[in-house]
Amino acid sequence: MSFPLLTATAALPAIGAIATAAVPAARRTAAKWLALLFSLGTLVLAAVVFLRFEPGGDRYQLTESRSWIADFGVRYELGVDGIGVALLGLTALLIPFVIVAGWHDADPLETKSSRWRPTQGFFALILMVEAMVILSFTATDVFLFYILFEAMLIPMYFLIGGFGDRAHAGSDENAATQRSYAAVKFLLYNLAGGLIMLAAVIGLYVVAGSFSLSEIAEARANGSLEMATSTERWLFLGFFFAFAVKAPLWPLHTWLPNAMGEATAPVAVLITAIVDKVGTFAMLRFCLGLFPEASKWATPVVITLALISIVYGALLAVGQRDIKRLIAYASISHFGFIILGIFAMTSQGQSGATLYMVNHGISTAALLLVAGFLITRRGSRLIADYGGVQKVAPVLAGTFLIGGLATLSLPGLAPFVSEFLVLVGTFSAYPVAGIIATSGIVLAALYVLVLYQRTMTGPVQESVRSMPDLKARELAVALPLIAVLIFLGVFPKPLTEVVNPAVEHTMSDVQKKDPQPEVEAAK
Amino acid sequence: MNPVNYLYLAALLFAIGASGVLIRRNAIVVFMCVELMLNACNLALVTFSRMHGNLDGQIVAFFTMVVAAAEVVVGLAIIVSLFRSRHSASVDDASLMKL
Amino acid sequence: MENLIALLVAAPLLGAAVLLCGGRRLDKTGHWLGTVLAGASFVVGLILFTDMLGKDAEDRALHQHLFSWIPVEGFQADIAFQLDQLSMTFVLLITGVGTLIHIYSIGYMEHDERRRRFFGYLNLFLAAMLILVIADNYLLLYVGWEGVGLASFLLIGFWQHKPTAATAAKKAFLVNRVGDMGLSIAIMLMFTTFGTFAFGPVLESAGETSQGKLTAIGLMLLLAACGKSAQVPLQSWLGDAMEGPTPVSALIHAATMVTAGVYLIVRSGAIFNAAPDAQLVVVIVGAVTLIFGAIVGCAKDDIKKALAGSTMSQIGYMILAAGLGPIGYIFAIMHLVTHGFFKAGLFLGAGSVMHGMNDEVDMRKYGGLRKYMPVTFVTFGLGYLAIIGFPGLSGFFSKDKIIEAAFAKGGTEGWILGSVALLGAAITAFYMTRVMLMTFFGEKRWQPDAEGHEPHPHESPKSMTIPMIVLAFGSVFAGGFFAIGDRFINWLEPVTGYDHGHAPLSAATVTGATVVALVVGVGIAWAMYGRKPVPVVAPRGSVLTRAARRDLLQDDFNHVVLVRGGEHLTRSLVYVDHSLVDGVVNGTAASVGGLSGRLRKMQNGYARTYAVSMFGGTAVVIAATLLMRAV
Amino acid sequence: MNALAAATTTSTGEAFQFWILGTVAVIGALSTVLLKRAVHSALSLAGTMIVLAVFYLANGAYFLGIVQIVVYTGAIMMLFLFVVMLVGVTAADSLKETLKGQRWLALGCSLGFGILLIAGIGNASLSTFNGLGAANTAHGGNVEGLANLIFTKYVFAFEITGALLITATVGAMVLTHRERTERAKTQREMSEERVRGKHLPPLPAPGVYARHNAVDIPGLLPDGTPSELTVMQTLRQRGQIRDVSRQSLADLKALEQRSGERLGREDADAVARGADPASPAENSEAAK
Repeated sequence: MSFPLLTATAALPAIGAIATAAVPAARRTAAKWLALLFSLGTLVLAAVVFLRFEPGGDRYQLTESRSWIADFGVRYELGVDGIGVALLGLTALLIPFVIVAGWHDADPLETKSSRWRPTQGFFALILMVEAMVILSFTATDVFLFYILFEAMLIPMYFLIGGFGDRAHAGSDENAATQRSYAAVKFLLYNLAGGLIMLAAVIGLYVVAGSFSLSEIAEARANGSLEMATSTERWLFLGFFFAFAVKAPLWPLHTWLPNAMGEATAPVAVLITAIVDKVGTFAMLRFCLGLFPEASKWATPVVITLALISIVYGALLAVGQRDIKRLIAYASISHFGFIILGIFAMTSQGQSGATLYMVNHGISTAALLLVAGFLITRRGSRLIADYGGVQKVAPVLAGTFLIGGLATLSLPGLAPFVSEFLVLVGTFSAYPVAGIIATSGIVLAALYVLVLYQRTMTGPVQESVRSMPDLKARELAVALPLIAVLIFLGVFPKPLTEVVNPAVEHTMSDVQKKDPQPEVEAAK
Repeated sequence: MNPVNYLYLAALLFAIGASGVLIRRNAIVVFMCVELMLNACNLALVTFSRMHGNLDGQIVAFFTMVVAAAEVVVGLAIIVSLFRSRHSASVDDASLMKL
Repeated sequence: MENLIALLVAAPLLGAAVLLCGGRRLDKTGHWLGTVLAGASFVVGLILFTDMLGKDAEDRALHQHLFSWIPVEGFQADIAFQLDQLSMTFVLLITGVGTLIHIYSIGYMEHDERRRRFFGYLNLFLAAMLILVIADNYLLLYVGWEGVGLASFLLIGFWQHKPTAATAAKKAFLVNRVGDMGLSIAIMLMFTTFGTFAFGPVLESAGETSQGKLTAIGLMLLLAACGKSAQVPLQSWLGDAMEGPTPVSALIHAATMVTAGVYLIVRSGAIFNAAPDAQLVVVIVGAVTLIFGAIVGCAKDDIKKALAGSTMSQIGYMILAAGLGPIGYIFAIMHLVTHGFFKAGLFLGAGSVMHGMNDEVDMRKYGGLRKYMPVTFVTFGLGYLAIIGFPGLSGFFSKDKIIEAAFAKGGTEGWILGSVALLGAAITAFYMTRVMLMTFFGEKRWQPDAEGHEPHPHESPKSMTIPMIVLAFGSVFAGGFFAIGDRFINWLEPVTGYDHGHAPLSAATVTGATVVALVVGVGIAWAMYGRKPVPVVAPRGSVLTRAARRDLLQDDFNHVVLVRGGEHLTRSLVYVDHSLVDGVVNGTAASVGGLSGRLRKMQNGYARTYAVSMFGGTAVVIAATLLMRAV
Repeated sequence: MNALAAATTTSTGEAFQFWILGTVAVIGALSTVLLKRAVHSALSLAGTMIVLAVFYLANGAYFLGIVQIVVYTGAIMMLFLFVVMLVGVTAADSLKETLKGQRWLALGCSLGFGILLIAGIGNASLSTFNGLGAANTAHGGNVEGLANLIFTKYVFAFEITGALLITATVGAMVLTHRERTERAKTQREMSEERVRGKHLPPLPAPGVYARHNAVDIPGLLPDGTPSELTVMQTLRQRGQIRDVSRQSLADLKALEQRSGERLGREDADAVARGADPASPAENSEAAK
């Protein structure tokens, strides 16, 4: 067996988490650098995975397989397809930025308390989440995936509940109450989803006698496994529910604004840009891969819900008074697009949805992290507390604007490519849905520009008059993200190359073909 | 006589030990009952070993003994320190599990 | 030669990148860099143009394929350029007028501390606009389309500390987005119909699909054009856009960007030709906007807003012409080019006036400026004569052709359209004369500004006057140059096609009617504003005037229906989200909490109780196992 | 004996031994659970364990049988006894149940569990057995056979057991170790403290003013209440103070009752019930 590259990629941040947690209390800075180092190491390994992955090769590559719980046929099976590679890369790319952006978020409030340990914990938890997310993107065993899907909640719970946003309108006590409310809500929602999924996982084992994706696919292909229609539908619903909570899809979305509002900006990025992607990723891999017939059966409902998410999320974003909650609702709208693309079941839709996951991760990270810098400066999350920042901190305003423009899918920036693909893919299969979803681009412009106008332009407010511009550390977060956004917007080929074959596999899973154009135009 | 009778005896002893754990309040006696349960298991293991005709059962019984020994050491230490601080060896006194 | 095409875009793009990322170091030299790069792009355009002239009319089009942009199964989008005569016309207009306005801005923005950024934005605009016109497929065109929208957003809101400017910028972007939605739906329709959205295949096979599809595509393209070109019903942003610096209004909101809609319709001619219903809607929109803009232009006292109304109206002419099909395409473009010259010149003149009058925009506070700003007066005057269609000047040739073409449409339609166009010409003459009279003639009505400074009107510096002079030359001679010997028709015909139509009236009759309309318009204006003094405070005016001052109440309608309605909708949705969607969840949580409060009493804290339950549980599990075995 | 009999039954001697010793084991187990005093429980348990050791031997597990006696009965049970002494030999449980329904639940569960186990064993087809003769002789004896397994197949587990034992030892030390938080007092300081303290004369001896003179019976103060000072610290900590004040009260009650009976009073019974002499167990609990 060759070198277990995927295990190594996941193990490195896990080791990093332990190492960071073990740093003595007083040496906080060392812990931060250590965490950053490990996350960069993971990025290098992820890059190796990306380079070793051959787009034209097998469906799952770099596979590893070991027996784990032999009695139930549970195996430690890893492998990546193009979709997994793309998301693995996204995760590894974003974590260093999350760490650098959160550099001071877990510092002790009094400068001299030497027994303060949460700093170490904060970074260790982030690395822990990274390890679990990477494993869940690479797991090809349903049970292994389930374990990770659930285990991820634990570090996330502590990150949300333990390290709240210090810029809070109310008193400290009030903040703590809201924070723990948000954390508990996050946990309960996701646990409820997970429980239902567990039932479906067990059901799947009873029906299929295996947890391995490849074995089940093989059994389906050679006809030795035949699921009754109703069984397949029930199992599909069990899986889909969990992923829809995670994704989040309307009406299971209400945990996200709370969690993102109360968490620090880097943790909010972790939630929406990385962890939530596991939900959409799993829809593509497990819902469509394991239950193609049921997926087709559920398509009308799912598409309706996705459309509601798109419009509803955008409208609510317009109505928010809190910067981070606004971005949270915008994300709900974007997740609607992703799910729409997945369930449109066209090549363009699914490629677009995969790219959307990556691009949304990067663009939201850029916007949210810069918003976090802004919030830290002023100490308030309310839009009304800002005004005229552009005048005093032009670079901050500029990066914020670019993040916002990426969020509204301006051509030339990465999200445009994916959003357009999703729209085209949807339109070619379901024209009406495509048109409704297109209205999302107008609403996106509305909430982004209203946010920008109210915070950045107009007369300079007294409270922001002495606001400093971005510092070197913050620029080191914002600029590379923007560079990636522009690069992927102009030249997304490296990603599409990897994703396309995987999408073809998924399309053959669900046995769907793209609708043919009416006129075969001369090429 | 069939050696299976040893198993019946082991089951009986186990049940008696279990009821002792549940009924008695003195921590030391509770501990003794736990030992009784472990010994019942050991008897079953030894009997299995004989029935199967290999020594694996005895090995497991041996390990059980070692673990039991370790458990007793730690357990008794806990009882002693508990007694020191609370002046009681009753398991009911440590009802802190309630919120 | 093909390889030069990318250079057209690259030069201003590089300028934008350097200027926007360069930081304070470039404050001193940045504007020169921006201007030189814009000029470089113009030079490249000229080289390509001379090369093109040297070839046969049929194979003048150049293609450059840079790289595959979004390669996805069954979907191919490339970064590829196509430079044919139509694109070439635009390239020269954009880079030429763009360079002039860069030069003008050096003087105009001299005292602005963020001048470097301004030039960065201008260069960004040039790059985006060039992508728009030389793209070889609709998706890349869409990139430029939104790119110019972004540049326009940034430039309108350039003085961001003014809340009005920021609001206007946002409004422009939003309204444009509605149009963009149309464009993206059109592209999606093309994709599902033709399987591609490159110009070549789509336009070649346009006739092979159903009329309904084509009409849908055409209407969606028209929606896009309405947004970008400020046509009814998406015209409301253009007036507000005048909050931007004047060079921006000249370049973006008069000469180039707002004409992108015309380009789109002419470019998609093959689709519209096959969809007469869509064409009919296009001419209706054009005609309505033509009158709408003209009426608004009559009522505005703000010089820039009056000119904005005029722009709207003139683009209405172009859209009208474009909607006429092959009869009008070429004249639409011709009017576009001449309009680019004279309207840019007029705006620059207006900027020059404001520059001398402490940034005062109210024409009622001007008056008698001809003596103080002779160069501005002359260039503005020439632009004025051109736009009203004074015989011999640019506007005369292009507008006259459009009116002719409108009549040539034939039937009742032709008569109605022709009459509307004639009426428009009369109103144009009226409101432009009004602007001219109020600004340069009559007695001084100057007022001190808010800080109490008396205005001291003076001629602007050379960097500003030279571009105005160049544009004035264009306003005077371009039309004649194009029209004489059908030069322009021969130039564009290979791309757009040309059709004479069946004119019910002779060309001379139409020309005569146009001149009469012109004289009537000028005469009325003279009677109202030339013979008697202009009041400093605007009179209340008729209902129509008051409505026109408020953009014919379109903004009020938007406010009441869209803004208010939207606010109510979002507010109620926020409430629903909080109390209904979240309420269900919280309610469940509360009932579970209540239940567990009861169950909690079972947890008495005694280890032995827990042990019993554990033991009982074990027993149950074993029982279950045994039972399963037994069964 | 034919082959089938060899595979299904054992020798009569073993059967005899089983029935006799089995009974003893069950009785020992029951008395472990049922006897009040921990010491008695411990001793009954030791008995049961010895019986089990014999059973091990009978089952061919010679090594384990010996280990059972040496380690369990010898070491572990001694440890138990030691702790019992530390905690208090006389500390006896009251068998009165305080948790509602606990006893019935516990008995029900145990019975059910036992029945289930026995039913399970009875259901399993365990009628034949192989015997250990071959296994024990394969490596030259039971001990050698075990050693062979422990150091090959189970060597990992064995190593980990070692780690476990060490951890347990350290754990026990940590748990019982008491940190001395202040400097030990010198003899001089103690004497000074003594002189300056409240009790200049020696502490009163227990039982002096009481009706008993046992060490665990506190002296009574003039008002009849017991003085804990008179009992040594160790006993106080264990809570093994016998409160004679109540006993004397009880005696008084008894006296009254007797005189009441003699005088033929009506409420004599009620008085007698209320003044039931408290059991020693309750005494100790009350003292805590």
